[in-house]
Amino acid sequence: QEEPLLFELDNPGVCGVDLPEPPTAALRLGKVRPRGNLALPSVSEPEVVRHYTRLSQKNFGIDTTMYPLGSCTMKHNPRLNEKMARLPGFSDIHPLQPVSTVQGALELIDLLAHWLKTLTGMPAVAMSPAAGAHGELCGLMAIRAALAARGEAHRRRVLVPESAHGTNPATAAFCGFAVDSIPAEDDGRVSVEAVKAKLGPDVAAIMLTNPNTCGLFEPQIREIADAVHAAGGYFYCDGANYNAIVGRVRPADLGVDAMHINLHKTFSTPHGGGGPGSGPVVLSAALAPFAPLPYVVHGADGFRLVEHAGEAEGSPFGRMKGFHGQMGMFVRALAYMLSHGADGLRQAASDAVLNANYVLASLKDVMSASFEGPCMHEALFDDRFLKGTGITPLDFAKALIDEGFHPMTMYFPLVVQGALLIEPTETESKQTLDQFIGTLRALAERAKTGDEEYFHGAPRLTPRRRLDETAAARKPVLRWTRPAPVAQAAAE
Amino acid sequence: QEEPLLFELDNPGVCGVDLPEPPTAALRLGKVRPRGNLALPSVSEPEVVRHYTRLSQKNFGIDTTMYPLGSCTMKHNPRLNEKMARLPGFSDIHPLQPVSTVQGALELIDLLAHWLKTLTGMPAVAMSPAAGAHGELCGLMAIRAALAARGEAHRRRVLVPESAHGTNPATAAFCGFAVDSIPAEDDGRVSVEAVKAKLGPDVAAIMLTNPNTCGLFEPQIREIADAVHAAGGYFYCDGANYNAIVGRVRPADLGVDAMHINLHKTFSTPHGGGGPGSGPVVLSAALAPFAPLPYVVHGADGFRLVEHAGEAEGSPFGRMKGFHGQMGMFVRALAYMLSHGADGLRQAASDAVLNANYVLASLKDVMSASFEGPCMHEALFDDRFLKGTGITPLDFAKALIDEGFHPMTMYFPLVVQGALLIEPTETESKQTLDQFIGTLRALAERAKTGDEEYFHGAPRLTPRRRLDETAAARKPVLRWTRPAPVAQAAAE
Amino acid sequence: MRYLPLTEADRQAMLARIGVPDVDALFRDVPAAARLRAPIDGLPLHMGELEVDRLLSGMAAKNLTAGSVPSFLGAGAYRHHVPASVDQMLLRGEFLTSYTPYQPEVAQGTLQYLYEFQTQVAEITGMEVANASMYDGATGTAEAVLMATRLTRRSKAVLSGGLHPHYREVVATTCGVLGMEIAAQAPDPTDVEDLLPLVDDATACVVVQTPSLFGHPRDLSELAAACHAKGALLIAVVTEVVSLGLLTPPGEMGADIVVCEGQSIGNPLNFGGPYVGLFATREKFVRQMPGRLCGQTVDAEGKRGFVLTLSTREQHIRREKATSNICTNSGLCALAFTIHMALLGGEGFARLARLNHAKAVALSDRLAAVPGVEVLNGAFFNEFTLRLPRPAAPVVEALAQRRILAGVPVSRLYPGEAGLETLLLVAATETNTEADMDALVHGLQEVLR
Amino acid sequence: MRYLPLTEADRQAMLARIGVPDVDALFRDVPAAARLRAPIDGLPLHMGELEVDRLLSGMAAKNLTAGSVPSFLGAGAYRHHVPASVDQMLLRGEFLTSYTPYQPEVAQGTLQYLYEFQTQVAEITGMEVANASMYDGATGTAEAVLMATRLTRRSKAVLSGGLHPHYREVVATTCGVLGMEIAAQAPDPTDVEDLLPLVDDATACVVVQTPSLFGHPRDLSELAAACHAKGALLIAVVTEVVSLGLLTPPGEMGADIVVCEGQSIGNPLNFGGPYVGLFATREKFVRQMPGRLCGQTVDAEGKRGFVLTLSTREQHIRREKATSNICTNSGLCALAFTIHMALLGGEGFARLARLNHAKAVALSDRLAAVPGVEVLNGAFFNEFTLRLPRPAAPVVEALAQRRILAGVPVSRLYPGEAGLETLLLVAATETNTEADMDALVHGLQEVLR
Repeated sequence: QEEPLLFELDNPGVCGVDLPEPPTAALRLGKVRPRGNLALPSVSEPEVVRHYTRLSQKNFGIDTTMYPLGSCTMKHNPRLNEKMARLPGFSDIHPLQPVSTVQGALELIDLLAHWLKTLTGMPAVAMSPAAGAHGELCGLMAIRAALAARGEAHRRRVLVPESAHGTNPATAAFCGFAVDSIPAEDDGRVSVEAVKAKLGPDVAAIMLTNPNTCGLFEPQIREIADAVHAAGGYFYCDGANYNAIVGRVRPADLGVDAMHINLHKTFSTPHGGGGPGSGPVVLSAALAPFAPLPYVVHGADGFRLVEHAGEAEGSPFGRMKGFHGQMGMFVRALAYMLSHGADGLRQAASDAVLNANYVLASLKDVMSASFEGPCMHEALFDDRFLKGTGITPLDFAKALIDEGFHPMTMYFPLVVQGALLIEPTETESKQTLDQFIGTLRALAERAKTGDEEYFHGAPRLTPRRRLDETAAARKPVLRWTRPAPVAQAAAE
Repeated sequence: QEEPLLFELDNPGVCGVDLPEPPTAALRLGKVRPRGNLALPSVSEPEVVRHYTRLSQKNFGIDTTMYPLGSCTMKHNPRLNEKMARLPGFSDIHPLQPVSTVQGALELIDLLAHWLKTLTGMPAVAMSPAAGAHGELCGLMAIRAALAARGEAHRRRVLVPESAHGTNPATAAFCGFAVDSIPAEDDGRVSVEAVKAKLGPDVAAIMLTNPNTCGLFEPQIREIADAVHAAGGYFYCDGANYNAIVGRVRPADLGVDAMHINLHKTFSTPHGGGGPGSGPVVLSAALAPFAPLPYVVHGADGFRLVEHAGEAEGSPFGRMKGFHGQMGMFVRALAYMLSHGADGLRQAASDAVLNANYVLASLKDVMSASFEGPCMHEALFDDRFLKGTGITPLDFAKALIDEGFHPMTMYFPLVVQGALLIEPTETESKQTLDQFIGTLRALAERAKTGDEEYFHGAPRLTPRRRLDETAAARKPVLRWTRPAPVAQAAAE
Repeated sequence: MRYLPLTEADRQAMLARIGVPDVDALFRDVPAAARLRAPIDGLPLHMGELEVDRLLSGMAAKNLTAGSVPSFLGAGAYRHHVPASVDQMLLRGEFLTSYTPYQPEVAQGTLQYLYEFQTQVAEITGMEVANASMYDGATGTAEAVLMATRLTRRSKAVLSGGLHPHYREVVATTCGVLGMEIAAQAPDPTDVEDLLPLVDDATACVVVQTPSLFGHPRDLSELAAACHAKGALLIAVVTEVVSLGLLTPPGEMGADIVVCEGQSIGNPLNFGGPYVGLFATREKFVRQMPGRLCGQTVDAEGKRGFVLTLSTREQHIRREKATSNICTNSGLCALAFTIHMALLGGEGFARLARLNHAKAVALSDRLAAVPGVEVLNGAFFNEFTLRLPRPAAPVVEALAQRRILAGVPVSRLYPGEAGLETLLLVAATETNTEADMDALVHGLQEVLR
Repeated sequence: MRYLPLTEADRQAMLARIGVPDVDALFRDVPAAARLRAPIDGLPLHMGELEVDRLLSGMAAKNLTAGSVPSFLGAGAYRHHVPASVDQMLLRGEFLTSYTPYQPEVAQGTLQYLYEFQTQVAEITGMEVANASMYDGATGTAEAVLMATRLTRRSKAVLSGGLHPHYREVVATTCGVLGMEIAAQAPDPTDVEDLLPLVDDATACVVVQTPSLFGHPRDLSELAAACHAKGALLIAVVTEVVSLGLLTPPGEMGADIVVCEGQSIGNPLNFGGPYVGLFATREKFVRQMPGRLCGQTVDAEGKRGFVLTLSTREQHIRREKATSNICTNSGLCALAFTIHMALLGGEGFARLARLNHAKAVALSDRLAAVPGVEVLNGAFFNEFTLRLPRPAAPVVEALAQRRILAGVPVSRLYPGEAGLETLLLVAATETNTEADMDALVHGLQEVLR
């Protein structure tokens, strides 16, 4: 059955909630008139529940299948974390309640901060960023503030490798920096020489992803950090791929000055079809004084929130969002961390890397691996194995859908031609990996036999076949509008 | 993707729970040895969640589609009720806590009993039966006890119309009565004459469903009740179809002595793929003294549980199950009742009947309606419209599946040849009913064109096509057993 | 009315198609004298979600939740930790809002989990086959006795004095009406009863609970042999199913039918219901088994699939000749059981059982040291019986006032029975902490002082 | 480790295929000096679910939940009743555990609800188009200012003194680094500010909140005309989205961009996050809009379907030339919003708004009668400002000790500002009962006595 749009279920006169009739009293709205029309559809509760249940069935999720999207860390989302986040003691407290009434909430934030600092070896963490890109912004703002405090506000150039996530250059620009690209080496790494060639008195920072988006650990990272520091710049590490190294390396030991941590990737708060996330940023001693407001401190009489610059010890660069950060995500991430413990987090990272290497080793004879292994938590392939078949990486990835798997990431990182980036995560079993590998091997063989039609036509088993994205962008239809009424039958 | 059996996911060494290692102390098990093997599969939490998520996707439910199973009252199950039942104050209390610590629970049972008694007009209700059939047993046991108290234990015959649910004769037999069938009239009703013809000094009771399983209100019900009473018997009413008349008729006003109420049908506690249900039984003054243990009473110092015959005022016939009844279902049913209120319950019954009549009126020209309308909350058709097509009611119903609807009930009631019993319930919208009607009309037309192959082959879009029930029964395989190990490869 | 999708306009259009002026006309078969003209008096009108939530939450708040205090209640219902994922799976609409899987093509999800459930139940009980669930352990026990009478064509049932009195009463109520002889033994707190002499040629079955109501694990081997020698069946009852993770299962000790209360796995206390009865037996007895059975088969394309089977035992086919009248059972509770058991697996289930036993061992040692308190059990699983120096019920009440749920006084189950009034059943599970035990020990010391 | 499906045997087999002796070998690119040989010190080892539950529940129990006491807090976060079905739908794994819908064939569920969400947001704000959500209202406001600078190529933003100071600070932080001039007005508790004179030829935008922080509904028509006359844009900010059920929407008063905090619909208080920013504008501005957009299209068979569109605005395509760096947004909170709004419909949303207003009217009248208390607002929606006879913060603290959450002292937001310290923001919603209001009135009387 096709599922109509909510608006097509409109049946004026029904309502999915029962609210008491408000007492009739004069409105006190001042000069603002009460609004007139409000064209939202009227739908009963049973229909609403069915509508969203059916919509959900058109999605893949981790709960339904392996979801090996590179760079996205689609791991199991434990329901315990959902239960904890919904405890009224966390979900039903107002951000501006007297702090005496929310000591448990502040304690939780403080404990989560302790875990993040201990795992990364960093002395400080800014908790309020709402997502990874927001964390990047936080890091660059702290760098900007630190540079200004040093009287070096003229440093406006930020080095970003070509292989970086799009958020890196976007954030740097968003923050008023000039972006300068560092080319990738043939082996997928950034070399210290390439970085040094770009360093200069106007360099504010380097933004480096590690493990990088090719799924590789940057072996020269310490040297790069030293070179950047020697040149007076800061080292911002994109922590999107932190899942590979939790408990195995402390970013502090790599010379990192700031790194955001995607709680929704590394620590398994659910992606939810596009968020919410949470992107706390760990900071070095050099950047710590510039951490944004608000933050939690532990005083003699309990926990306290520093919400205003006047109360702060350092020189906070400002406020990044309303209130105090993504509390709901904090609870989930802490539940995840406590469940794993120091041992489990290390094991999870190890298994994530092992799973990726297993995929790489099991496929490199039929698909073209972009780099020699070992990789970290992602296995990167490119489209050389499809050469001459007429089949694109997109075609190949879409064919996975009909086999019941979510596609891998395609065409990213940009430094590899026709990239296919596979991140299995540690929560896939060997049995599932073997099925996935077997499926990919069969598809690769099929591609090589030249069954172009099959791949171009994929997927076939989904509620919708391939969608016309070009048409969507050319003449955007971004909202439903009521169709013009059909003319009354002429017979009348 | 096919979903394997849980046992096929076994990977010894993983575990879906983390439990601390118990301290090693000597076991105190007496003469019983610790058990040896425990061949349950080892599966991690992510795999377990995915397994059950995928299994669920192979089901239809009310949440996913209209589920017009006659006699089953598949109405919307509000999530509010689920939330209420999970309040720790209801879900996390032990049945044998001191009653001083569970006053709210007893208050809830008492309030639900008040609603049931008020709606039915009956003076008493036995709350502990766990389901409809269990309620029937309760009613017949009360009747048995009442007869014994009258010194008429010799009354061993129970009259049951042919159209009754199978539970009626089964229960009567289970309770030691002899079952005597009453034939149905051509108009689908039971006539007072037919009943009178069967009455005699050995008749204990009549079990009558009203509205009956043909979807009709028994117009002579009051006369039948009077005749049975005059003959010294009791009137047990099967309340499975109570949804049609809540708030429009009080069973007490029809002469009923006992009637079970399927909370999971009429009051929307979820069916859950086969239960749990709850089947409280309302009782007339004649039967009330024999109500089973335990029950709640309201004393001077709060609510109290009468759990033992010695404490009871009447002559309870005994205990029907462990503890006090289906508390979790009570909470859900009461939440449903409070949400509807007296006005909403009446409206729900009216809409249920309206919906069924709408279906009947909209299909009777293409499908053969078994009886003239109006019907109550179910529309009954038979297979005359399929005559000569080679298509059975089963084929016809299975074809509905590919159109996204759950089949209606087939071949029940037995008094109609090739019955197709449709119960839309009040929570289906006119829009959905119109789609359903349109689909059935199209199928009926198609059947008449003689497209036998199409119907025999249905369903085609389900995870499984038609299943071989005969083979299953002939050589039952009721559990998984580990397959014999495959012989080691000869090459070794 | 948020649950009702019809508008007045819809209703009028529908009535027009039906050809009646109003809904009342559809109720014309109802005797005029019985027709209600308006909503029933004495009940409130419809309420919004917020109002209902507030009202019911208010009632819930009047109860002392077991999880909020040290709690040691058992006697057939146990507080265990249920993983959060279990309930989330239950709440999936495809499980929650589906019916009994009579249409297997659109119910393979339900059918496959029932098949897996049956396999788990058979495995943990040590039996060959299990059904798809009963209402609870007590009603399952009565069904087992009836099944034994059908199989043996005898009508006497011997009930151990260690059988939970609710079970005993349900057997008596259910089987009594059929004229069976129920030889129920006196309560047996010290595990001294000898059932062997009671097994004779008229005996259909002997029903023994293990661990018994008083906590004593029972070795059934000898009794099973005695039963079989006389042509009787041995029915084993387990009210704490976690015990099967540690104790030799009844099936391995010769039981013919094993009935368990399955609540402990996957299901909250729920003030006594809904729970889930597990019912397992030997393959040769399967056609006399009550309740639903799910079986493996193939579909039209030869693929493995599952269906309800052997329905000729059931009421909807067999009517008055059915093995039972049961129809609705405990599907969703069985799902909770099977998911929790899937998470545990063999290793987790065994560890859970050992953990429960270890907690009980520690608690019993501590309570035995309280002056005036005697532990009656030399052996137990996670529950044992204390003899207090005075009646247990008031002691329990006094402790409840101190927000400690100390256990179940035997007098709650056997009121007025001399010799039992000082007895207290105390259970410990993995949910009990050291602090809980401290609280009980100190509370008991104070109250008994 | 319940979340990890690999066994040691699996690991060995996998390492063998990879051809390395151990996992450490896979980390060979890590500088030797930085390699950790064992789990990090100072953190506990893994815990079971029960232990984690206990630990976190303990922390949760230390907080005074708003729902357990009379609560009147607002100032940008509001406690409303969210129907139970909303959360149950969010918890469906297909929604919860899916990623951003870049693969539309397997994400039509997410895409369709985003399309519906965009339509709802456009409708309630009175705008033509809306995006698929921002982090929250405050970050959305900063993005709106940046968008205005792109559209006007000007760099001055005028911020009303009625704008929530968090929003003001986020704008200052975010736009400050780009060298924008932020003309933030002084707090305006009595609704006297006149922004018209501040709009000049350098002005990119004027940002006005309605109702203002202090509760005053703002008629924007005149200001919008003034902005447009000078080539500036008017950005309207709504922190209590329920107000749009009653008040003329900003779009009808001439706003060019409307940003709302959407938390009130569908989302709990969550101690401040996650929330959901709504962002709507005119169709002609859409290519300068930040954030994701879902658009309608057709599939290969011509069927209607949905995709993310206009991605060339976004960072993953456009990199440093993107309209924003935003990537992850608030998908699940947007889902909560859209489901709750679907349940309400137009009629329910309007009624909810009227109910909120009526509660606030009743409360303001009662509080105005408390000796020494002055209500500053002649007009308001569901929140208003009180002037107390002494500093508000200690009064609020004293009431919190009596388990009443009285409101937000303005000094919490503007500490140390003379003239503001006696002000208290008080909000009423449909969740407040008469008894709640009694408690506040009496509590306040006592504390002020």
